[in-house]
Amino acid sequence: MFESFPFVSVVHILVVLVAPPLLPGVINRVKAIFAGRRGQPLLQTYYDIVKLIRKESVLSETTTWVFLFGPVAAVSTGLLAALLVPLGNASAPLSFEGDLILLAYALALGRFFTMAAALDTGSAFEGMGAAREATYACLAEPALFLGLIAIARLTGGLSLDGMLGPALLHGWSVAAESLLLVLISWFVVLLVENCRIPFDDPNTHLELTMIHEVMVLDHSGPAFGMVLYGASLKLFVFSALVVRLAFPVRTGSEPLDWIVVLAGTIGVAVGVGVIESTLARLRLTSIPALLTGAGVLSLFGMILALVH
Amino acid sequence: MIVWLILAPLAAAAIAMAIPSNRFRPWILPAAASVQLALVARLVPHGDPRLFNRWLAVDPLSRPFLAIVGVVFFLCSLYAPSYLRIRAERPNRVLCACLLLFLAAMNLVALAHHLGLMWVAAETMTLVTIPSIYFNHNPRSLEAAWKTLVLGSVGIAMALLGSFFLAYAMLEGGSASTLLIDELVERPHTLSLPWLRAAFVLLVVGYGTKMGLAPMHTWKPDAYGEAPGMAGALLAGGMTSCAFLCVLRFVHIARIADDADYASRILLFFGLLSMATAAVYMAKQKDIKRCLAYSSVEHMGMLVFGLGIGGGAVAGALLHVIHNAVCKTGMFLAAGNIHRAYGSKSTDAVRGVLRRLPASGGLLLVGFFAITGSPLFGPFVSESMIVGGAFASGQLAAGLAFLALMLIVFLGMGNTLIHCALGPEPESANATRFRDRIPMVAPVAICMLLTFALGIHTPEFLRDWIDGAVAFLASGPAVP
Amino acid sequence: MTSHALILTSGLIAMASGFPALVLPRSNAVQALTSLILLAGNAAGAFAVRGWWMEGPTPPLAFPSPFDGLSVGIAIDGVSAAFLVPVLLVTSLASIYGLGYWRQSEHPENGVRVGLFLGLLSGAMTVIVTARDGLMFLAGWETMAVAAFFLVAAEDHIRETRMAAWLYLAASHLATLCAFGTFLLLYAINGTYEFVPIRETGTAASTALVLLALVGFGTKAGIMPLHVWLPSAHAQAPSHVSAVMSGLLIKMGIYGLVRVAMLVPDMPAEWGLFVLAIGTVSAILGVAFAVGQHDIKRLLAYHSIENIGIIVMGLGLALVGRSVGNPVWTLLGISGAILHVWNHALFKSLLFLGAGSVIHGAGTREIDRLGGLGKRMPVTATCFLIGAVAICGLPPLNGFVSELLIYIGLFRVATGADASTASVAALAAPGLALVGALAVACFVKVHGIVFLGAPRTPEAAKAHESSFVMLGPMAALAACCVVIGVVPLAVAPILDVAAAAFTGGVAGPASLAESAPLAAISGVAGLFAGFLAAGALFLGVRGVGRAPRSLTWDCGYAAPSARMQYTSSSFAETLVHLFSWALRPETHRPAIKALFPDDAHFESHVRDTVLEKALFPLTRGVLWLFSWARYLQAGNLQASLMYILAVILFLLLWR
Amino acid sequence: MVPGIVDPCMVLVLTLNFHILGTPRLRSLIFVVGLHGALLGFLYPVAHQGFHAEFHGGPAALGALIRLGLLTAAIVGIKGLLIPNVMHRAVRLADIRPTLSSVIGFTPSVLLGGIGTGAAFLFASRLPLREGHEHHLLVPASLATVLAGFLVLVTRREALGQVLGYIVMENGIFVFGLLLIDAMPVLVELGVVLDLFVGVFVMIIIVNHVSRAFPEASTEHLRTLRE
Repeated sequence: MFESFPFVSVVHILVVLVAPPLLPGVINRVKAIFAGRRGQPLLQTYYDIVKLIRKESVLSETTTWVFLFGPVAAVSTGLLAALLVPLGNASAPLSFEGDLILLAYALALGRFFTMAAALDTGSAFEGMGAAREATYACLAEPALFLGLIAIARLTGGLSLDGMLGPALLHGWSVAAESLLLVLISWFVVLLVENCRIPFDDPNTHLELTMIHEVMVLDHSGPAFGMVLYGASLKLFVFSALVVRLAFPVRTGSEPLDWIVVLAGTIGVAVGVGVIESTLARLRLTSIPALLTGAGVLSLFGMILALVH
Repeated sequence: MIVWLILAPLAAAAIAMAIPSNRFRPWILPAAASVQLALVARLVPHGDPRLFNRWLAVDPLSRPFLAIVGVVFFLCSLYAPSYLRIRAERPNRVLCACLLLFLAAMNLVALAHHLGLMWVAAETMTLVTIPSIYFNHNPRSLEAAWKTLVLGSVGIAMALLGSFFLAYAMLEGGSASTLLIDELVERPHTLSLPWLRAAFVLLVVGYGTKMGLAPMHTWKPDAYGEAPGMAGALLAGGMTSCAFLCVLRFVHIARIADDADYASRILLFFGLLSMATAAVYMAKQKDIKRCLAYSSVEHMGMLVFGLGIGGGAVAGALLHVIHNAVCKTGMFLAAGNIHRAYGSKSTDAVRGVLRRLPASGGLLLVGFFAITGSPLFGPFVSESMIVGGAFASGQLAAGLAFLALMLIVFLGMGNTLIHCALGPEPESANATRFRDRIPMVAPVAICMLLTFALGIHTPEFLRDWIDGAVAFLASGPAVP
Repeated sequence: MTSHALILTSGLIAMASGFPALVLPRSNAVQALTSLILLAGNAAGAFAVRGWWMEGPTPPLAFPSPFDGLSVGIAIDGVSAAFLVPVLLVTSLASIYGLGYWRQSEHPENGVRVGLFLGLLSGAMTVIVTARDGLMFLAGWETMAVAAFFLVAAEDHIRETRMAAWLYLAASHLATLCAFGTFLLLYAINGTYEFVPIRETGTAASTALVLLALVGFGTKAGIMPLHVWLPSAHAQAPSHVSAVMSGLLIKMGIYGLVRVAMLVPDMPAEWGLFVLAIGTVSAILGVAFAVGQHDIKRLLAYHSIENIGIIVMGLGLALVGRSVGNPVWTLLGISGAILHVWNHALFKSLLFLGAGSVIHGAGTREIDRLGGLGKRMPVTATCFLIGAVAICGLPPLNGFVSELLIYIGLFRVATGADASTASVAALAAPGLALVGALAVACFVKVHGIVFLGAPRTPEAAKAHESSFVMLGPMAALAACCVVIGVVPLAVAPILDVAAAAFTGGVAGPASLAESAPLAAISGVAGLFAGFLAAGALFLGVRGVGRAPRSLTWDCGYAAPSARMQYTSSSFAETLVHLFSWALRPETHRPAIKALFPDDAHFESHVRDTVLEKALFPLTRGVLWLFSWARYLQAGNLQASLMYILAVILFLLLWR
Repeated sequence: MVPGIVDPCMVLVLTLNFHILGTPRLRSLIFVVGLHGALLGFLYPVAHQGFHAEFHGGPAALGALIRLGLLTAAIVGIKGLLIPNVMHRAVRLADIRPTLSSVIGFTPSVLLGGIGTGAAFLFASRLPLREGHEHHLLVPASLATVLAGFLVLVTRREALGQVLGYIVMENGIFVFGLLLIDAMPVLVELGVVLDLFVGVFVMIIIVNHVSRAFPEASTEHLRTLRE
């Protein structure tokens, strides 16, 4: 019954629309457990978004339309990216040769406008956040692409469907070490792209040290709600990518495949939560070194894939 | 008939000596030049039977050179009256007479069909240029005249010794000794190789001194720098070309004697050395005219380089004689105008030429682009034939070296000229009231137009001349 | 009139466009006439291209050459047409823009000169891309080079401009001589200057030919480390000239490379990989240098180096594909390269025109002295934003399409080739990703600091929007960026034809529409537009646009001043630091000695490393060596005589 | 076939070379250079074998005899008398210092001249010479004289000294010309002499100017035009 394309797509779209805000809740719950607290409800992010949408907003005097375009672009690109990543057994709603590049560039577009919106306020802090976001993205991007090349080389596919599908299973069987390196690297990329510890502490109270949170300081009301939603979408996309890379197995039962992927993303969120609870934030100056390390891991992974 | 090419300027020189008015005397120059042009137009296309026991003749090799001498002298003579009008403070009797004698001597070099006569003419050419270099009668021009005279005379002495060696090579080779070109070409000769080679070295050094090949070039920047722009133009356009004709004659003989490879080696050596020397001394050159002088050294190097390469490059070298002469003449005249307008030829004072002298400055820039080998201009055509000849004959390294040296020369020359041309005018006190005026810009413009026209299209007759000259250079007695 | 004759006429009209103004009185009307003639010429060119498209290949137009028995020719082929389109479009728009930006009444000294040489430059480029032989090509090439020199030197009363113009000219002559050498070698090998492929490769002559072409055309194109002339020339030229130079002139270098690649069909694959590698390096370093700039035009100039690098990557990919006989790689590479030529011509001209508008309105090129211009110059800001998004290669604009083609090609090589070939592509693709991310950083910086936030200086606060003649061309270019980005299939046919011309019909590649997801891009763009509209509608419904206004939140400090905003230098600081091994940033720190220091001053610059650390020292060294040679000619007659003696003795003894 | 008197004369020429190289006194130098020229002028008819043939040939040779005599007189007159006289006048009128100076000193000049002469002999011995020329001193003496003239040109600081060096060099070339008298048409010979005359004459005019512009007439002053 999942064979018919539109239905799968509808499921995919529904999952993409609904599931993402769950992940921050999971992370926070894990952190609370580690801290010995009860913590927020799992669905706190949903409540926050709903509340924000109903609130009035205040805008800075310096801003222009670009400021409001930032959240819109972030959500739109996040949705676009989410439609490109295969989740269940069937292909993603949007799938074509080279869609992996669209994925990366769509997210970059979202980043572009998020940063532009930050600069639109004229605040030194938000500018600082934008600068950091831009800088770390420069280091994360090659790591992502090196991984993509390794996977493409092992699977021979040029669309995410092909690359993260059963062919990858074969890849794991012949070059597991390569894919393992890529997996680690991508997990680091996930952390930095979503501004998690050790790169950024979403809960910090000092604007000077923030990255993502400081960029959205001036947003309020519905726009801020979109920002939160966009951020969770991005986390969801990366989690799904990592899950599909780590677990390309097909169970044969299609509902089970969906459950596996969703459970996997929650598992990733748990992992992020564990890391946030056990690691400290890095000094800003040593972040590039860690990211470069991730890039080198991916590079090794790619070289292994090449010589294989 | 062709003897008039020599007699007419001599007569004009006599008249110039006789005319008392400093103001009207210079007009004898354009008159003589017109006669020259008419004679050239009349004689050159047909050639003329040998005269005086075949000592004088218009042969395929001399045709382009007679034409160059005519054109260059004509353009300079157009410039001369206005120039001398400005320089009314200096008597010009000797200058006018000497320029006309110079014309006669250049014609004689081109016409001489006897190596000894050619040598005499070349020596005369040196001597009569001295007064024009000394025209300004100041210590600097005196120094320049002295150096030119001594170096020129030493060079010409070496050429004489070389001619003797050549004659001895014939004696030693057992053939009847002759310096008549016709006999050399017609009859087979066996020449003694060591003497021939020594002769060739001495002759190239000797006439190369007149051409201004490095390392015999040292007189050139001094003379060109201190002489009036017009005289510099005549030296660079006329005399050096005639000296190249002399070298051509000996290369012809070396080919006849079947020793072309040795000659090529010597010529390539001088060619590349001259270009390199020019490149070195043009860097950071602060004097416009000296810069042009080194450019002349460079182009003389190109000529012998092309000759040394052989093949299609020879035609290129012959064509380049014409292109270089025309373009260089215009540049020297333009530089003369700039010198007049700024009272200086140093880049320290000469700034913003395009603002003060838009026509002269612009034309000088055109000349600069042309002479450095920009496509669209004559020199490009000939240079491409030279380098193309080098590549076609497999001399890849020589061709690439040629291109590299062209680049360095461009950088050096451009650094001097471009920075003079651009920028605001200086507020120096020594600015003169001279500005562009039609009689002194028109000859420059004609030169540049000719250069441009020659770059777009090589006229049929010129092509014939070059082909004829190349064929003549390849001609010789049948090998027994 | 055949289309070949028409295109030549078009070039000649363009070249002649500035000459009437030389004799007419100097006025804005005459300047408009100059533009009008240029437009007429370009319109003729457009008709010629259209005619060629309709009638298909016809024999070239031939003329006698200045050389013996040779003829030179003009013709349009697929590659020519692909380069002609941007040439005709961008020169026209730049000329119109110039009417507002460089008004004769505001620039009485050089208005005519700029018009004259802009026309020459335009016509010369038309000639270059349609020349069918080395001589015609070189004629156009030199006209272009010299015209551009005078354009760069338009404001020659400024010292920096003179230096920039001279540096440009020097580099340009290197390029000309190399091109000269290339075609002479072609002549030596083929016996003709006509563009006939060389059949034997691997000889010294053919190797030299390719190397000379790479250096010469690479210099013109501005491939790192041959780019030294590019930043200062682009910065000092009038902005519409910069637009033409960056958009078109440097592409002539690319055209030369493509043409020479077509002349040497049997290149080994290693050369293609080499080209791919230098393209990647050029792209990465170009954008890295761009990040560190705080002069908006210098910054854009370094982005030209980056984009040229991307184009060269595409070319390298095509060469690899051609060598190994894979038509799809070839197709993706060459069409990616050519489409990026178009795209770069469009968005980079747009950005330079935008920068010109900023300079015109606010009077400075220093990014850090601007700010908040988006409110006072909304159209300029929007157009610039479109250009910025496009140049970063972000969807749904045109830059994404060409980069996508190259990416897919690289991924195909990385997945399909043997390990050694694949490794180059496998490093190039992440390199391109790095370039993209850096470009995003850089253009967020430029757009954010210049147009967003609050004005940093009174001049910026008083900036005015430009006139319609300046905004119109920008809007047109922005529209082109959007159209190509959203409907790439529209340009696929001409890219197919260009690719077929590139391969010379050998193993004619499949069509681009089949080899790349061009239709999908349109679909995605539509979807994305829907998302954006929905989001905007949502915010609109919620009345966010009419929300009350307040101060920017600044951590409780309620008196933010415009000077407290982040600057471009601070924005780029970390990235500059990361690339300091190449950028060698220069900082001037205040020396703080007392407890309460006086006013302090801090500056940082990213100068051109190749120029400052390699070329200038090299030049100084060479000049130092040359200065020793001056002792040989210290005016001493005896010494001169000795040289004569020495050379005679040397030659007599030299066997 | 070269008459026997030529070789002793060549020895004399070589000796004079050394004197020219070694003397700092201007007057003596002018005199010796004149002597040098005159000596060669006298050798001219001696070396002219063609003339001997014609002379024994009969009365038709009378014209040739007159021509030869005039030419000899011209050479001797110009080189031996006119040029020294003009130079002496120049020295007197321009008040030129009566001693010369050398860049490298006079003893090294002579030494170098000696080395040069040796080299000339060596070089000449390796050149193929025509039958009858092998054992004669003409070729080495010519080369040695050219070298000596060059040495004077290169080492003397004073302008007049350089003029004299130039004349010596020309004389050396003339010596070589003696080998070729038969082969060379008279016109060229005349050209040699005339050019020598005109060249030196112009040089002397310039020297006069130089000495007026720069006292001492030393070329050390002529060094403003330089790189």
